[in-house]
Amino acid sequence: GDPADAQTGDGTRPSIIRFSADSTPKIDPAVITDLVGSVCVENLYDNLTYPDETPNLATDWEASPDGLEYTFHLKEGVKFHSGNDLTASDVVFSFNRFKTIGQGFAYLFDTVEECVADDDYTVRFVLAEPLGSFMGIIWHLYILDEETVMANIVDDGTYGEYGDYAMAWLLDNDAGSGPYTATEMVHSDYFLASRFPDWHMGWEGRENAPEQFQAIYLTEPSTQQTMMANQELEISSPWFAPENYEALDEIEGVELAFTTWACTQYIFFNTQAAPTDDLNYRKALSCLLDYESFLGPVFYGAERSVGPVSSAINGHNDSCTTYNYDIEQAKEYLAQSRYADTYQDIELECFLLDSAPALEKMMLSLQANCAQVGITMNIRKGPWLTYQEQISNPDSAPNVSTCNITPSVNDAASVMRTLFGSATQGTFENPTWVSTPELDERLDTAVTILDTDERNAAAMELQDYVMAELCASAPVADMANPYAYQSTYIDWPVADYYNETGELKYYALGMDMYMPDISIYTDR
Amino acid sequence: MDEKLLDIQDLSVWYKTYRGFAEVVDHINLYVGKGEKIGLVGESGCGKTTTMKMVMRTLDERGIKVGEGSKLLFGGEDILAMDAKALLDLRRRKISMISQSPMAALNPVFTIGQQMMDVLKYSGQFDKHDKKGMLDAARKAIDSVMIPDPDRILNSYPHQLSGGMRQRICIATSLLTPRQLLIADEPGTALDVTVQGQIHKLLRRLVEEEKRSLIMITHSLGVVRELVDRIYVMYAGNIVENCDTAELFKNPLHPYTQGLLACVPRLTGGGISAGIYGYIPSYVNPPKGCRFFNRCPHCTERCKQEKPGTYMAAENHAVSCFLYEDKGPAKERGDGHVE
Amino acid sequence: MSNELLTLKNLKQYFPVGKDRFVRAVDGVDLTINHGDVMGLVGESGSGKSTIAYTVMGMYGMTGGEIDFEGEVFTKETKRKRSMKFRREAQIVFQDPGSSLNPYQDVRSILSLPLKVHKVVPKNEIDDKILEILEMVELPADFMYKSPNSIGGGEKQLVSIARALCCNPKFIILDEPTSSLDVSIQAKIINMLIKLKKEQNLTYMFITHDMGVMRNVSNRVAIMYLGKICEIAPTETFYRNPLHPYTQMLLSSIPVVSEEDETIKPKAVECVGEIPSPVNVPTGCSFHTRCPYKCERCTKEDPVMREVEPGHTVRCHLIDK
Amino acid sequence: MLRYILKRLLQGVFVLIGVSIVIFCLSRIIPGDPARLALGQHATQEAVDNLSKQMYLDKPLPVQYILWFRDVLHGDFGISLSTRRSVTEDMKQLLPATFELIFWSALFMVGGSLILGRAAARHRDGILDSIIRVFSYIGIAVPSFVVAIVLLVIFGNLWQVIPTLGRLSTGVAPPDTITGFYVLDALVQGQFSTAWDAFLHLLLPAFALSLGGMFQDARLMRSALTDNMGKEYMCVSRSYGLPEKVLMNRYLFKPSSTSVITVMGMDIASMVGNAFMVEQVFNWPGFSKYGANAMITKDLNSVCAVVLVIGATFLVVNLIVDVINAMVDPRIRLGGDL
Amino acid sequence: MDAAKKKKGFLKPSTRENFCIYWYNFRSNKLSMVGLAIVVISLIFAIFAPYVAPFPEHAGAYVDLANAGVAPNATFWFGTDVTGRDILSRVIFGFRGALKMAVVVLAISVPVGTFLGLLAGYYHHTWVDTVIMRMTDIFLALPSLVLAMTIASLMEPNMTNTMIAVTLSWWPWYTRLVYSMATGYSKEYFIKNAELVGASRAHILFKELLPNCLSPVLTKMALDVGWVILLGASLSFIGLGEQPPTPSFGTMISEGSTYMPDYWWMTAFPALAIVFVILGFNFLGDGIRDMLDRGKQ
Ligand SMILES: Nc1ncnc2c1ncn2[C@@H]1O[C@H](COP(=O)(O)OP(=O)(O)OP(=O)(O)O)[C@@H](O)[C@H]1O
Ligand SMILES: Nc1ncnc2c1ncn2[C@@H]1O[C@H](COP(=O)(O)OP(=O)(O)OP(=O)(O)O)[C@@H](O)[C@H]1O
Ligand SMILES: [Mg+2]
Ligand SMILES: [Mg+2]
Repeated sequence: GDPADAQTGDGTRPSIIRFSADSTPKIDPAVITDLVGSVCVENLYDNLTYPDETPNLATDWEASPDGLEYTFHLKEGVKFHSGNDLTASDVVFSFNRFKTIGQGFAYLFDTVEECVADDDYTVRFVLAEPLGSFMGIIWHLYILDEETVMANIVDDGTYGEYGDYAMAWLLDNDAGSGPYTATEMVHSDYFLASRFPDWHMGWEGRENAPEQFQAIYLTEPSTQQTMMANQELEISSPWFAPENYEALDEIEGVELAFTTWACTQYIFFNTQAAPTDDLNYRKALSCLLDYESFLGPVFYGAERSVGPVSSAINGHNDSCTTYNYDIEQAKEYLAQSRYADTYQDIELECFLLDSAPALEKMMLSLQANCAQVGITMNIRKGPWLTYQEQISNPDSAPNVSTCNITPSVNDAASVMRTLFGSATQGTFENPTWVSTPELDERLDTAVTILDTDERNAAAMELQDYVMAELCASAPVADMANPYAYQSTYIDWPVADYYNETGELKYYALGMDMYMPDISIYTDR
Repeated sequence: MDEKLLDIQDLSVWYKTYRGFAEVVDHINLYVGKGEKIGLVGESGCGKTTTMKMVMRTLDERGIKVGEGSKLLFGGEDILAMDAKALLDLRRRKISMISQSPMAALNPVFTIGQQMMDVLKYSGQFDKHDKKGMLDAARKAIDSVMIPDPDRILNSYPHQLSGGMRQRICIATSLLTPRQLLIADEPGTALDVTVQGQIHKLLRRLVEEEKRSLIMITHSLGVVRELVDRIYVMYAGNIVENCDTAELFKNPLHPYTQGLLACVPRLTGGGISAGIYGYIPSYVNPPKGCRFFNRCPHCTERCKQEKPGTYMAAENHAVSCFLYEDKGPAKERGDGHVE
Repeated sequence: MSNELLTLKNLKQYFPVGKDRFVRAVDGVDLTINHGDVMGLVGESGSGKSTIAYTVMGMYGMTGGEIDFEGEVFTKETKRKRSMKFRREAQIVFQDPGSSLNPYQDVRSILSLPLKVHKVVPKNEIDDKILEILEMVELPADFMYKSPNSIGGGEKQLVSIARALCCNPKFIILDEPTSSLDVSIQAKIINMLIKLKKEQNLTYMFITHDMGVMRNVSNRVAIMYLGKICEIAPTETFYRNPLHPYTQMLLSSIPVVSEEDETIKPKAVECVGEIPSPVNVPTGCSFHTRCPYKCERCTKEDPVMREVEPGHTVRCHLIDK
Repeated sequence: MLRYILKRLLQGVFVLIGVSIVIFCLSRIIPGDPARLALGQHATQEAVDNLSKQMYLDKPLPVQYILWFRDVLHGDFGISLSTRRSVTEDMKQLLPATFELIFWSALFMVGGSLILGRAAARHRDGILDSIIRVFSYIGIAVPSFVVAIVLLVIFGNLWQVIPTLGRLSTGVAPPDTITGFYVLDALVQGQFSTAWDAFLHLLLPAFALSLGGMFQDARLMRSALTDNMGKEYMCVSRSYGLPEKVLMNRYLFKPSSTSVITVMGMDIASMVGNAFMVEQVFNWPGFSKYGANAMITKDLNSVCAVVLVIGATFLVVNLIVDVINAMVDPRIRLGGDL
Repeated sequence: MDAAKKKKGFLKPSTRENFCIYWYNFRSNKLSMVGLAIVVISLIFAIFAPYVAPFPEHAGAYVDLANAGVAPNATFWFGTDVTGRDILSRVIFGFRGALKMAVVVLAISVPVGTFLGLLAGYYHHTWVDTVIMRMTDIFLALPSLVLAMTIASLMEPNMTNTMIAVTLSWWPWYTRLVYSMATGYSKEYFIKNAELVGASRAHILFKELLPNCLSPVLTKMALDVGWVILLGASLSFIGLGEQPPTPSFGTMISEGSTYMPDYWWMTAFPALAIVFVILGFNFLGDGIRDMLDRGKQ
């Protein structure tokens, strides 16, 4: 079981998609939050519906009118990789496991109280309060084979009779029913998966889908460049700097494709620490950002953000208040601020994640512009953990920080609540410490609205409100995910769409590399 | 007069130092007859070891310069002109030298046995595979220098032996194969008097038994008096006096020799003479004239400016000092010897 | 007798090597040095001469016995402590001139250390005092700013002597002060020492292995072998009539330069063997392994010091016969 | 000899315990809740508490250390916060890769420096000597990560004759694990093409890692050789008429090697550090990369384990060096003046 | 005392004369002169960076995206980085950080290490020796890069902490060096003599022992400047070092290396700068060693 098996003896290309991973992927659906993990899990496991709410394991579903119960009818005859049949009890088991472990995306299911198997092929989710975007989150629940999981638990774990819930085992193996099955996990090196012949969707019409895919742990851009050039890598990382993509684009047979996960780059202000605790001061800072200039050199293929919610998200407000680069305006705001007289003496603390070198350009530019109006800004670079630690407390949180956030739900109201609600206060999604009870109330109400249009209207209103009245963060760019890929021998719908339309298409995390959709031509 | 075995003619040696060339041996003439024992006496640093290492050609050729016209004749053959093969032959069969410092003369990481076997192996006296024969020869050599339990010694490393033992091992090694000339460079200086005496006696026995020639290097006049037939006194790279042993002690002529003799403390008491205080001059810029002038009680202006020749002050007694210019004829190069 | 300056009683100095094994460097030494004496201490290398000196000076905590310096008594209990008076009045000149001067100090600071520590002169007169001392040892005044690296061995030893003279001492231990020097320089140093002794009223303990030097400087001689003293005698008597076989061996092995000297050397004994390791001291008389006269008794019983004539004591069974 | 080794080993163990205390304390006194940091901010409090308990974070520091140390003695370094796997498992898998790399680098370094050093000493002040001197300065001054980048660019982009990335080419199956050293394992199992491929992959990273040390040690070897050439025993041995070759290869080489061996040991040990960067550049799936990652992500258990393993490696290398030295030099082996 | 000097008609040989001898010895080695030149240039760069650099503002917060990634040309001799900053200017400013680091690290670790080494060496075979040397062993049980990395990574990553980390991994080397010398010198007679005379401990440690141990320490220090810079660069390369926008060699190389080989100048010039400094200090260190060795003769 290794890539050699996929290699045909006559010198043609192996039917494999190799893509870059920024860490060894975790393939346990209960713990993943990252891109590579999502890609792998999406290909190894099945969910009730796909993220775009098309049927997968569930053939159809209905919600109770009060929005507190959702019932799903499962497809029959679905086989796990182990050969076991998939039934409602597996769904219940998977849900319980997800909630009990409490990591990964489990927090999205906070208000989902329980999952009940009404019969072998019917499951019902019971909610504590209505959740407008329930159908938007249900795809995060992947279904595991109860029997396989329970056969592989370590007994003295922390979950009582469930031992360790097979968490150790599931790091290297899968218990899913998805199109691919885990073949080999070499930690700190690669993860390899192969086609599952009995996949319930069937392989007809997808004969050219890769036999295998491999997530390779790669960090250095130069390494990937070399590998792309040698055709040892099919899809590059989406995290590089623009210069790298330009270099990659020049390699023969390699082209670029852009997608979006609705990821937005924000500049966050700590609204509790001087001087960013002053609204006008924050507005001034918002005016000191030269938004347009970042789009090419910093955020490759990105668009200027309008409001805190990405334009790819349902419920995005296109006419939200925005701030533009305008030094004079900034000076005016400063003059109105509480720090009109003293702002030149106060040093701004800015935190920059060391993992994304391109962001440094943006912060340096802000630093330079600040200097123009007399504000001194100190940049400190640090790793993710330090950042998390600092923002968890309003006293230690930096005045200015920057981070991109990928919504896990395609719903503006939920996104707004994550960005500004007190529940997430002090996390990387909401490091501004701006939440107030009344804001909370408005957000909470918005998410419970069941009707999509009404919910979106409320969300739009909120978007404008936070921009105009709070200005706790400055959304900079709606990011695009650039990929370099081997265009000569793979057909990738993601790329095709971009090449045809020139537009960014939204994909839920992991969906852009859904392997059954990709075709690879071993003879090209 | 018997045949000259080794005849050093007009030898000059310079060391390359970072200050410049140091002329450590300055045009010296010296010979040893067959079966003769001569002594080379002088204070430390006067060039005795350098001269003798030159004879063995074991000085690093890169670090020295040899004066033009220097000749080292061994049995009529010039050592300086020898090729590598001839040199090996010279070292293996004809001359051997006992080092000054027994502590440093043995390779610290090989056993005595290994080192002796190597010498035997390459001496050409034994068949390469005749381990037993070589071992016996090594044992015999150790026996001959009066060390008990040769087998234990052969398996010991140098640091496990005392200084006296090491010195004896050095002697034994240099006598492993028959040689015509033995150069002993201050054997025993590093050792205690009682041991030193034994070593000297041993040496004398070994030389006399096999009718070898000996060059005894030392800074102790007492030692040469007991051991050798003829003495060369060396000072700062020059040979200043040369005569038979008895003559030297009866009638020392050179002011340096006189001074040296005077300051040897006597067992009979009577105090010690004032000595010759001061130091050997620098070799890099040696004095133009006599190298002893700055310590000499008889120093004149001429001594400072002009090098004294070698004068035959008496029969068989050559001195290199202007005081004796009138006593005997100056000798031309090569004739500075007693003949 | 108030004439005694230094008395050693049954002095012992062992050094541990490994477990339960000792180097018996000094093993029960009794010695008396009177005011104005030059006590010569002779012996082969490793016989414990330096160790006696160092123990007296307090460089080691002694293993046993007693040191009495003008009534001040040092024992095992006093460890390495010495009174300031002792430190001022007893000085030592070391064996190796190369290592006894700090190469990174000039002569001036080397000499001023004892002056400062013992406050011999007021601070502002230190330089004058140094010049005075340099003059005493006949070194030119510009030596003051020379570094030990730039002067010869003999001059270094003179500086060491000068340093010992700084505090106007009564007693100086000279540990082979000339053994690493050429004879021509040795003569100068020894003459200097003799002169200084007269001028300054000093008492010496003169350690050497050169019997010739000993003859010319000391008035009493002690011979050491393996940590023990085997013969003590006034110099005259000693050279005229050496009694201990080892002493005879020592004397006979000296290369001499004149016929007169030759006559002094005892002819009867021949040198054999080497001094045994002080870790494994032979039983009985420690010299029996090399002694030409050894008998049964020697291997079993350790002889004691016996006075044969006034001032001449020997440690040998032969004397009993 | 055995006693000597045991004694050194015992000393080493004590040093290691010291290292473990220092590192453990350092790693636990950093601010913040490691469990929360590891699980992210969306994880439930229960999940965080579970992890804290697993890592003994709820206990006072000395107790934490003792419990941790007890586990370590059982071969359990705890759970890695970033890979979520047992650190011991991670290490088992990654160590061979790094050790293989270091092994070959060491081989290159030792072999290269001995050969070059001897050649330089023999042709003292000649062209080769000058070249080695120049390179030794370059070796000192050019950081290994720069060498690595340069090699990667040359062989990865410009002149693709040697593979640059990973341990094996894609499509080549790793040999069954015996020692974890691919070349060795493949050879033992008769898979010569795999062995060759693995060897080719080793070439560049090993070279990058060994380059500096190689030339420096060559220079050291040269100076040790030339120093000892002037020693009295060389002069004496020469005067016995031993041929130059024997003098050079035997009488000069052995005593000269002791000082060089010690430095070589230190150089090999410091390769463990430099491997951190070289592995990164060549995408070598080794333990140093893992360690660097652990440090940056504050993966406490992994950091402690990595540091301890490096310390142990260091000690073992030093021990081996001492043993070799003792074998070469009887004065160390048998005790005595040096 | 001056009177005494005059009376005798001699003067203390001036330190200048000594200096001349040393200088002569130093000068006779060409490489050490090259080293000295490099060091002087580096120092000039470090101290006068704002005046030497063609675009001093590029060392700070400066963005010129229009000029980003420009290859070396007449205006930007070393090209620009992806933010449009002049590499030459940043390299020149890089000397600042590098030398600052070296100076701070050595200024702390050398005195501390030396003092501990002196103590342990003088009190050889006592508990002082044991405690100090076991501590040293622990710190030396890890390669200095690994130790510094560990310490730096556990603390907040910034320049100060990096310096602390490097210092912590640096002092034991001096302790060990001085220790080995001090144990040797403690046996020498001049130390014994000072003890016997009754000099104070401080005098023996600092006036007698210390000067003897100083010259290897000095040599090592000169060589170590290069090593510290290298270690600092390695740490920055991994991401534990100088904060933006302050330029540092390691960060520049690591950033540049992600754009290899297309933007080679972003890596090449900072790398050459490191090589340049390290080479310079190594030449200088070797020169000082030779000089001191010869001075002794
Ligand atoms: N390799 C060398 N390079 C430069 N100078 C040297 C070298 N070897 C010896 N010398 C110098 O040459 C002079 C003579 O040395 P040599 O060893 O021949 O003296 P020696 O008479 O044997 O002295 P000793 O009695 O101390 O053995 C000394 O001043 C010494 O410093
Ligand atoms: N500090 C020490 N530790 C262990 N053994 C020592 C010590 N000092 C001296 N010894 C041993 O004690 C014995 C006597 O040494 P000491 O130095 O007193 O001899 P010595 O008569 O002065 O010899 P030399 O003539 O060589 O100076 C020697 O065997 C020596 O090895
Ligand atoms: Mg000599
Ligand atoms: Mg002594």
